Amino acid sequence: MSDAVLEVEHVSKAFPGVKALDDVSFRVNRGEVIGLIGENGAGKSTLLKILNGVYQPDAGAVKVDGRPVRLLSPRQAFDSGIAMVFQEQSVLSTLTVAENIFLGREQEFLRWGLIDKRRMNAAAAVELKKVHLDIGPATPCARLTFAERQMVEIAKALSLDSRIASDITILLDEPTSVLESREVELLFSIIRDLKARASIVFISHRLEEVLAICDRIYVMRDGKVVAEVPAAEATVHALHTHMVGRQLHHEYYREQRQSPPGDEVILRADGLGKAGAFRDVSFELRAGEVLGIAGVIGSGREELARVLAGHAAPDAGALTVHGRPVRLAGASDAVANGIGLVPAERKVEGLVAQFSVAENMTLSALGRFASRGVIRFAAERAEAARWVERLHVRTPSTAAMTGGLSGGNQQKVVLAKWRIAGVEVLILDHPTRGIDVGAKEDVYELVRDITADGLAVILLGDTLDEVIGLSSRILVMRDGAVTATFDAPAGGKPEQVRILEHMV
Amino acid sequence: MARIDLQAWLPILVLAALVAVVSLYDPGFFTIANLLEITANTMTLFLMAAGLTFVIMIGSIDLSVQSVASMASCILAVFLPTLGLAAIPLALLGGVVAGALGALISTRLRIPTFIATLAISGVVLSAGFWISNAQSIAITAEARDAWLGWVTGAFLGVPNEIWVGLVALAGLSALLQLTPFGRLIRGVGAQEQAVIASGVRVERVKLWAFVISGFMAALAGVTMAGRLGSGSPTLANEFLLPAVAAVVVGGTAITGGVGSIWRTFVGALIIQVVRIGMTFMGVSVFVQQIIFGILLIAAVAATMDRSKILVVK
Amino acid sequence: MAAQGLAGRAPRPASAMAQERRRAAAGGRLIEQWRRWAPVVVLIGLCLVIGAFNANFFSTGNLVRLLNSAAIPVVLCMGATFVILMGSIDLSVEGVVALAAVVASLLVANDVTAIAIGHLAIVPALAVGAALGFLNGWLHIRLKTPSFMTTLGMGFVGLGIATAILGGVTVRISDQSFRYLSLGRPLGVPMAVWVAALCVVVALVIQERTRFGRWVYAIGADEVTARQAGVPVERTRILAFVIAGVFAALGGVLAAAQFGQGHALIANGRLFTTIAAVIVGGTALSGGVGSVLNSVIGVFIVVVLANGMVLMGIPPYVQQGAQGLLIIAAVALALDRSKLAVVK
Amino acid sequence: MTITTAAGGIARRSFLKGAAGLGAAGVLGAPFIVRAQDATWTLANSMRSVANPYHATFAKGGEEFAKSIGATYEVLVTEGNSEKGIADIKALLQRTGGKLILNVDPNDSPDARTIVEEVQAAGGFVVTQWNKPDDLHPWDHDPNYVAHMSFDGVPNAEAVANALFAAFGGEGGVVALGGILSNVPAIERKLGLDNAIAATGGKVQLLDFQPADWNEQKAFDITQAWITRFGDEIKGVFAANDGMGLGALEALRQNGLAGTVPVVGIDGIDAAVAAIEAGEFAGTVAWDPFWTGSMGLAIPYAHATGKIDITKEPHEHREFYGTGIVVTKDNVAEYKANPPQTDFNDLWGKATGQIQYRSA
Repeated sequence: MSDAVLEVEHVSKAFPGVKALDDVSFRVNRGEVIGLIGENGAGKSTLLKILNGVYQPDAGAVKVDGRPVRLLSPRQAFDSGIAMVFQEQSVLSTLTVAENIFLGREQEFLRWGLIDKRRMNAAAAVELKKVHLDIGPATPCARLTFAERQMVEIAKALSLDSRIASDITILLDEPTSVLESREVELLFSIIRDLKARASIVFISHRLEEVLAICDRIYVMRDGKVVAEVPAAEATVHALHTHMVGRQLHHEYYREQRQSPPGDEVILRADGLGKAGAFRDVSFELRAGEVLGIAGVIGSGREELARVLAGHAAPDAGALTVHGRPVRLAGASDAVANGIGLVPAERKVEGLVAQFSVAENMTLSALGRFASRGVIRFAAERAEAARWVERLHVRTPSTAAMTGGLSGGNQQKVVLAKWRIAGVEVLILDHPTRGIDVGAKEDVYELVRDITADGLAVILLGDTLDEVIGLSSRILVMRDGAVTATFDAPAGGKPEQVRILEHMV
Repeated sequence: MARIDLQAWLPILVLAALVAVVSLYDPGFFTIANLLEITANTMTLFLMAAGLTFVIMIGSIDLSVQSVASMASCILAVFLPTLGLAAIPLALLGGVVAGALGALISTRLRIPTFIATLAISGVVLSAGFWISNAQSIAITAEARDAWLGWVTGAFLGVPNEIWVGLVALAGLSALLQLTPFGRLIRGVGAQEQAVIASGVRVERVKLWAFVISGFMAALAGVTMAGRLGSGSPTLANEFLLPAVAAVVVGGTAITGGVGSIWRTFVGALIIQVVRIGMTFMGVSVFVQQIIFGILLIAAVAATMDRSKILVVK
Repeated sequence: MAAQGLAGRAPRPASAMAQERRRAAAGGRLIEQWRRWAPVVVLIGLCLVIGAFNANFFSTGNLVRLLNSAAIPVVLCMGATFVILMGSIDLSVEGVVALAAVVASLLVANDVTAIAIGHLAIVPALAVGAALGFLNGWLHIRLKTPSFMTTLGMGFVGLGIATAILGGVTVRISDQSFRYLSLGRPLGVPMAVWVAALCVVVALVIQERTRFGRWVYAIGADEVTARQAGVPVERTRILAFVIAGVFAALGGVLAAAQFGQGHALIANGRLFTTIAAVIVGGTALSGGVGSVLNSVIGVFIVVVLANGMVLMGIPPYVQQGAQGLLIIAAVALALDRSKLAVVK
Repeated sequence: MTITTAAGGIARRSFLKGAAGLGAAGVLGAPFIVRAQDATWTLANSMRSVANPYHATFAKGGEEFAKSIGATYEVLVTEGNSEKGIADIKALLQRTGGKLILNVDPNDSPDARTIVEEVQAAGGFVVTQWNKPDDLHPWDHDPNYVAHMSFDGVPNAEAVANALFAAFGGEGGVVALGGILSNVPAIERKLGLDNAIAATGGKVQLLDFQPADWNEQKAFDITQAWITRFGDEIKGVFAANDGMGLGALEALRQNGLAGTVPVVGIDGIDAAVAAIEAGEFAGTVAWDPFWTGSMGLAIPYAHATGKIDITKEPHEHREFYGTGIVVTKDNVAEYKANPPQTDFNDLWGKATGQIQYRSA
């Protein structure tokens, strides 16, 4: 009987307009540590969601110990031996370590309907020993550091060991992104001695760590598994080339329309810093320029974007707009100084789903569309119509509910909002996330239109390729520090590989 | 504009059904005189609920409206003899201050509005007792006719209270539908983070919502004092929960975002027709509260717009 | 352009970011620690102020009397806490207390009905509480109506049924053994206080030692994660309202025993004091944070204040305002505001 | 279940006819709907709520009188909300086309003016109880405003206060529980107590006065605090109504003082009378709500049917005090033996003098 613990066979999954997974197959044998790498948008997160029972595959099957299993919920996946350790923690801080480990599975410790805390803590202690976490099982998780919480989640996975028949596979999603090197060493030593108990799938951007810990590595790109490489023979460079595949042609990113930056500095940052997120970030942003920021989770670029948009306050450094120093106490200050944020979560911070297209577009400049206290609806409709036409927004009318539009069109409404508000600096936080491939090109076209109109753009690209393609200058960040700066003029774009070296 | 679906017309259908049921039982109910009478009696409840609509539409709640109305009636009764007409704006100012206090405590100290306004209602109640020296103060007939005619009189055969209610309905609806403030109220209720991220000073929107709620509660108090010819620190007792019910039964979601003033106007009439209807139909006094409770839950279930709410707490 | 091989590089130096994060977390824990004790500090502060004004505030007699006044509110708060911990709210407490008091007083020896089943009467009274509680939870889940409105409606229904059963008459209880529930003084402490203490213990066991108790915290913290871990969210929600109903009914029984009579207005004014006590005790209205012990502290803050204001001779109509200001102060101190992105 | 079916459900006659839809209520609750033989006049009593014993007996009195003459009788409740009280009365006037005889205990004194004006406009007849503005008089609204019945809170409170002082030997401190501060009866009864205390020439002092808003739970908590504050200085407890008195009594009982520290209340509800028999209450004032409930309808009915012409009656028949019977342990046995009888025809038998107005 093959000792494959977990198999994914010809799994495909499509969403409207995008094929997230295209005939993916891979195997995890007992006691093996498998690496799974790939750029953002390569399909890794969709695959994990299928293994975790959040999504169901359109085709193909998932097998545990050779038997096909139907995974309809995270709990079903867990009970079948597939344990997920999330990027953004699923440990509940209001409960203790032991309670988190056995959440939803407390029957085992019931005596006359009451939880026998002593037995549960003892059982939890057994699991904690396996991960060398010398923390009392009764400690409330609110007091644990990120790394300690991660260990609790791994312990939770290991608690399946003696409790279910099938073997256990633990999926670690970006486990080391916010760990100190000492904590990474600890995690690796634990993974090594877990081999006897469970097999591991290690998903990470940190290629040298993947090489250091994994037995075999699958590389994914554009929803397909493009390579399966034994770790012994692999090098970081080889992995990079697999990950990158052909460089998308210049036309895709409208490179020819990349205008040289103007000479007037709109926004300057000097030694910007925020405890626990990033420090000593400096740059100048000129009109018509696209400043790309490359970095993986934990690099601090998301927190930087929030500070620049006024959503969070920096601890150190200064920001100047047109030479005037500014302090952004809130989003309203940023907008007043001409800085707008196109957020990663459109539906939460981007727009109001119940508002019409016109109402969303004028939200940031409502004052201009009212005279003597009453909204000038005609003027508002006209302005909205102008931008719907200019940005090719596919909507039945400017009165249509924004919630009903596709992701791409909603993004265009957000962009129109800031253009109407007359901002000079636009911060694009993963602007093409959750947008189908066709609409992505529209967004790239818009970025070019924006810079052509003299605005400056700060881009947190979804993929490295996108950052390179769109940006005129690229800041590379890792662990909260700017590790390199590259010029990326049209026709002189830097190699992805050279940026990756400073990024991961 | 948004397509008119059953959801939007439901409150009016419910009201019509209730009026039909009561009229079937007693035709005397369905006369112009009586319908005017009932509408006039509903206006004080509507005025308070109309102000409350703004607060509920941003997903908050104002538990101080009852005490504010009573305090306003005391201010009116105490100062009418000396200040004359100026007593009315003074009473309304009292409501504005109470509303602003509730908003500031909630936004500055970041305390949920349920608790902030519960505390403010205690403070306002004390103020009412202090101003009225803990007793009800009569408003002389002359003072009533001189300055409160707009409440007690009639015009074109219609009691003035209805005109006051209609003016409030028109004014507040215009404020909600036509002004930037009204749009922001809907925005904050539907998706507050997006409105904040768009650069809007949301604290200011909330402050104005509570100021309007305080103002309207005080106006309700002044109208009540005009009708009853006196002010008292407990004049508006038992008004808070019916006012909240009127807003929600009208179809404004308790979780915010969806709603309008005319819905509250219909909601207030529904509450009144249910309560008065039961008297008309001779429903035993003992059963009225049971029916009122059941109808409240049924009306909320019927008028709720569930498409928006993922987790109902 | 040969890329230098990365494999050989030593793992990254200890990054400054992780250390800063660790320090920030430690600082956060200190504030978190202090916030948990804020209600106790407020209570002690209050006692000291009142004690300074009137020394016999600290007399054993007064402490027993405080316990006695706090007994019924504590029982009501035990139930209300579980509902608020889940982020919901129960406004039906006055209706349930009234109905349970009326049912209990009609079933013990009384001057209206011939029935007299003594202490057994407590069981049907609690059953009534459980039934109304179940309706609260079930309707809230099935109709997807907010708990605010569902329980508000159910409160009216409870009051209505209590009024209807009695038809306006007040039931006077003549069964002295039933009244022992309030009048008895084992070890010099009123029976109602022992019952309330038992309720606290039971609530604590439910909160700490039962699956339901832990699931309430899980749902209050993050309902989606709880559901994914296999927590039966709907069943837990309904059970929380049932438990709140039972505790409220027990409060009704104690009220009937205390006043030796049952009528529909017996719980008048208890709703907002119960919720204020739970919140002042430190349990967050948004759920996930707090415990039944916090609520006990909250009740004593409210009761001690009311008692103290009489002791200090504060003029009657200032008392309402003073209670309002204290609520604001206590909640402002206890509330953990860091994680509240949006305060509604 | 949408709202419309619920409303439709109500229309089913059977559900309405039964006074209370609930089986249990049918057994215990007196169905207050009496269908008419004499169809001309509808009789109605309006009061705060039917959940307290005083008002329940008031409603019962009205019902018995209506039965005696076979007229339709209904009960209206304000639930403490002035607006609702007035709106219900207007609705009933509308429904009966003005053919309404109303016996109303207004929620608050200002309500009386609006109610009288409405009844007069509709051509009905009204008798007000307890609360009315001082400048509102039946003879100014002849014949519709038939009479105002009240009980002089001041002398009755004074009398029962004296009964309290007598119970503890006339020397020492007393504490007093008041009704809702702004209610007229509350103000009158406080005045009565103050007069009684003044009359003792300093032998009796008022230790403290706190409002308990007619609520026995508040009375219980306040009394507990008093026991701490004054301890055995308290020689007696004065309560503005029996409900609060009973609350105070239970608080005393918790501290073993029931029976040693006398309590007095006002209203004369059964529980208070029983407490007097048990020696725990020193006294109460029985208003005989059955009498006010029935007489408030009998007098206007007599006028409406032409037996009397109210406009010719002297002022002390238009604004009069009923007889408050001060019940103490001496006369409690006799009071219980023959409870006050009500002769529907003896209209003013128990009237005791015209109402006097003092500057409040």
